[in-house]
Amino acid sequence: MVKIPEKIDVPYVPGVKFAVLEDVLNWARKNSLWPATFGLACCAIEMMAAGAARFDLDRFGAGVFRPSPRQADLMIVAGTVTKKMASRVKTLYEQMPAPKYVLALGACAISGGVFCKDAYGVVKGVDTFLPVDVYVPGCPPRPEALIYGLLELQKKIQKGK
Amino acid sequence: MEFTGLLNTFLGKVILSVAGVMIVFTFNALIAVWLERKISGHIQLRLGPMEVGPHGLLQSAADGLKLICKEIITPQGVDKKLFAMAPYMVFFPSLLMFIVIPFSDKLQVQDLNIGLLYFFSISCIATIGIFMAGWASNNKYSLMGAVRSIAQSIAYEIPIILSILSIVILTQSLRLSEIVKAQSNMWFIVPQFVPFIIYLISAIAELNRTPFDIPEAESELVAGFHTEYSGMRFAIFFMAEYTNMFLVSAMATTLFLGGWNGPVLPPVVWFFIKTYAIVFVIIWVRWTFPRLRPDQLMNFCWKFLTPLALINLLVTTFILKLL
Amino acid sequence: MGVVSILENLNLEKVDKEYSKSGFCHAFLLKDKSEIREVAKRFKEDGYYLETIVGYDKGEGVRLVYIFNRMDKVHRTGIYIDVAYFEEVDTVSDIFSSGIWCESEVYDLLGNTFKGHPSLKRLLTPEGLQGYPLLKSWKEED
Amino acid sequence: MEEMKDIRQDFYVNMGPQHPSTHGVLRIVLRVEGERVISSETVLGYAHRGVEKMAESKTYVQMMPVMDRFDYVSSMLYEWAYVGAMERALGITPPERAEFIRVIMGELNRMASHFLWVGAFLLDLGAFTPFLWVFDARERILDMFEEVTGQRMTNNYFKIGGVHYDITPEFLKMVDDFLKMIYERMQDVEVLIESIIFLERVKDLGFITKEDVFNYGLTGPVARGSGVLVDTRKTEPYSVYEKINFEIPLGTKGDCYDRYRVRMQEILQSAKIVEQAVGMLPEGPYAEKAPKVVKLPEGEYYFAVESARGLLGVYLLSDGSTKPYRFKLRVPSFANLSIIDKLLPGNKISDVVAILGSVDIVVPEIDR
Repeated sequence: MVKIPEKIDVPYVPGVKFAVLEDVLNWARKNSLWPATFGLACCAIEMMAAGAARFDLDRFGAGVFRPSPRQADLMIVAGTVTKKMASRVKTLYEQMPAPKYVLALGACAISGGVFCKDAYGVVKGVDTFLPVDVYVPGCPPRPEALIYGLLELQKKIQKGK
Repeated sequence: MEFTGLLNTFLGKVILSVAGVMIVFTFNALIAVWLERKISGHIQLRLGPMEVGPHGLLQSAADGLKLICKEIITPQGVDKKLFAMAPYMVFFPSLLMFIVIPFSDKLQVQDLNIGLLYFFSISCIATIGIFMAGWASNNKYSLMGAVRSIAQSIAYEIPIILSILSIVILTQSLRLSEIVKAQSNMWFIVPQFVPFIIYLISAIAELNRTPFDIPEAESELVAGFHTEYSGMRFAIFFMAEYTNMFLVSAMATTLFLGGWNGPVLPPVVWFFIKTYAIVFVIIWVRWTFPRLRPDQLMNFCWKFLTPLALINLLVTTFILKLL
Repeated sequence: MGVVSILENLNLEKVDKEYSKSGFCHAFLLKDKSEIREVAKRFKEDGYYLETIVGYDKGEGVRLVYIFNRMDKVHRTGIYIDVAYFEEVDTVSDIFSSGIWCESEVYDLLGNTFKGHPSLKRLLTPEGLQGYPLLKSWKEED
Repeated sequence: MEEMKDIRQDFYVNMGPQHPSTHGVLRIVLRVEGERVISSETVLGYAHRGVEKMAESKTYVQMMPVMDRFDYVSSMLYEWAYVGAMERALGITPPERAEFIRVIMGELNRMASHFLWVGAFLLDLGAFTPFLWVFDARERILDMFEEVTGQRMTNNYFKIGGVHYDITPEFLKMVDDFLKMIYERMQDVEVLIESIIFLERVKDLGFITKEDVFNYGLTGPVARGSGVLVDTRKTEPYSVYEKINFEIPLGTKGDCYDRYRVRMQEILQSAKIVEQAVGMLPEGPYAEKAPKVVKLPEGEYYFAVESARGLLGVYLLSDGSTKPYRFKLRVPSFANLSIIDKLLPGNKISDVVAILGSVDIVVPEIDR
């Protein structure tokens, strides 16, 4: 019985990149993350600034802001998720086609932020009802922080989430 | 040698032309999408895709590959058969239109003697596909987008046909290669400048691109008729739009800019230079103008473009009679 | 000053307010609640606009502060009326349309209903929120 | 023959909480016949955080950073209103230099807010490029804020009795470069924006009469678009606005185009104000000694400021303790938006987007 080696060690040949199909698909998914325009509060303005001329998100292929969740594959939750809005956010997440990712932008999306202690209308963090891939802290985080979060997400996708 | 024999058998010609069309089609789909994102970037003081390949060249490949392996969602309350068929109804006409395009004097799939009429009749089928998409996806925004696209396409068929009619009067034939040959000494844009402008405007309207993109108006109807489409189905709509853009500018080159006539370079290169010049103009227009309101758009067509095209037709025939 | 002349022969008790200390030019406590519509009509004729309605829980009842102001020169006037909890108050929304949303907000956060209000509904709070948040007795339950 | 029942159903379209052109989470339910809107109903509350209840359990100083998070586009004007109310209660007057710094910062914030509005307004009408051109100018202002306050948007820069840090000479140089650049940049932007299509889409649309302004309590550029001169900097001069001369641009017809023109001229007016304020900037301390523990004497305090959207009032009721008994915000967008249900019926759906854009609202400010 031939014992199949645990890990196929691919000999390194410079110039020729052995790409298992999954790597190629992950490379494609990584480089064309289409975010859904989904601004709730202050972080939406910083997301717009990140998409604008100076910190251009389009350099990484993520500049195509699709209005309909059907064509988007990255949901950037930018701003305070209030109790009235939480069910809508969940429906929007469910409407997105698979390999979908969630980036929680800003302290309000991570843990309710400034309003976490006494504000009754705020859901304390979007990960209470959504699987979040990348957390970008800050109130509001700088556009560079959003781009750094995006690059982290791309690394995560490349490793195959 | 049997190789050249294969060439002039019927089967060989079919295989060669299908391969040629496929190459031009995929080449254009990749380049046009990349071109649009880079040109829109530079118009908007930013760089556009940079990281994916050298200067973002592989960006449209990445987009296409990602869209292929995305989940295709068929929403529950949707008319399944129509919903699945709509993207192909929009996409196939643009493939069929490649048959009559004269890339150069030798490179033409089939030189039909009614080439021009064939081209414009096939281009109307796409509108039915858009309406099927809008109606089938059981979504208020899509329905409104579909109804708007029907009104717009029907309205802008008239000026587009009238503007090319004056060309047919000049060349007395619908065969495209003859039209191109007739322009060897003077391009038709010189005597027929007004129809060229009318043709360009109504071509942009046929493509549903700003300032006439009311069927998929982002800021009003979420994403218009393709709101419910995801994954590969949306990619087919996306490719159909860019292929149509290439075809419409190819027809503009053939009719007005003297097809493959050009002094030094081989004819095919001339053809592509002129076509992509017009593609650049179409992209440029998209990123400078806001969107028209549906009723303004209709008034502009019926009350301004169509009469202007009729007057031009009158003037052309009158001058022809005089000469 | 114009305000005092407008509001004569209404039983109001003048509350002395000094602009540089409190931001209000005048303030009156309206003893008879049903006269609020009359006060609003007079302010409307004199070219005032309803800036906002502030409601707060005074411990044994709710105090509503109607703030009227002019657009050309500052004449900020506060009209106080004291009402019991969940008591019905006459609406001013047919006189000042800005009252429609201000009164809905007071109803939403404090519970006082308004008689004659075109569309009294909970404006801001999430669906299914029990009780009225701005009352001191209200505690966030979850 | 019994009378034919009207079987046409009403077609409700939901410009729902998530919509590309509602500037945040606002929902408008439109009853539509074909393209024409018959009636509309606005649903609020999707960004309601319940901050007025939260304020009652926080001290005055703890509430300072929250003030930037209401209208995050002109956040320093909100700080100004809150700090102004407390200074009025404690009887503290900031030194002359602090007042001029506040005027400079407030007017720069107003320009940044109008830049964002113009970009979003054109985005609603379908033109993408002006948004990025105008955002480029806004980025320069955000750099200036970052230079002095350390934060781009929610800067928490004002405090009771003055400002936290002094203006650096580097900031003044940036302001001069910006003021030199801004005038012809506005010409370029106007040439790019005012195409015939834009004028067709915006002229004679969404008329607001003078009577509506009083009836709905509209303030700010929305009211000035209809020709009513209402500007808190003139009617209720606070800080050092009497020393600075500037005019208030007024519209005539009160349609979307006039509101657009008023805001574009306000950008130039604010540039003029900043120029004069930088010229008159005196030396001296930039903050007054403020008490460590802030206890407002008992009573009601109200301070109104001209924010980018209209009259913004902070109402503080204190019972002598360190926490406010009642904290209320008179928000300009709340009043300005209440006229939408009167403006929309009779227009087409693409006009709904244009009218809503011209009223310039920020949703978390409305829902508090």
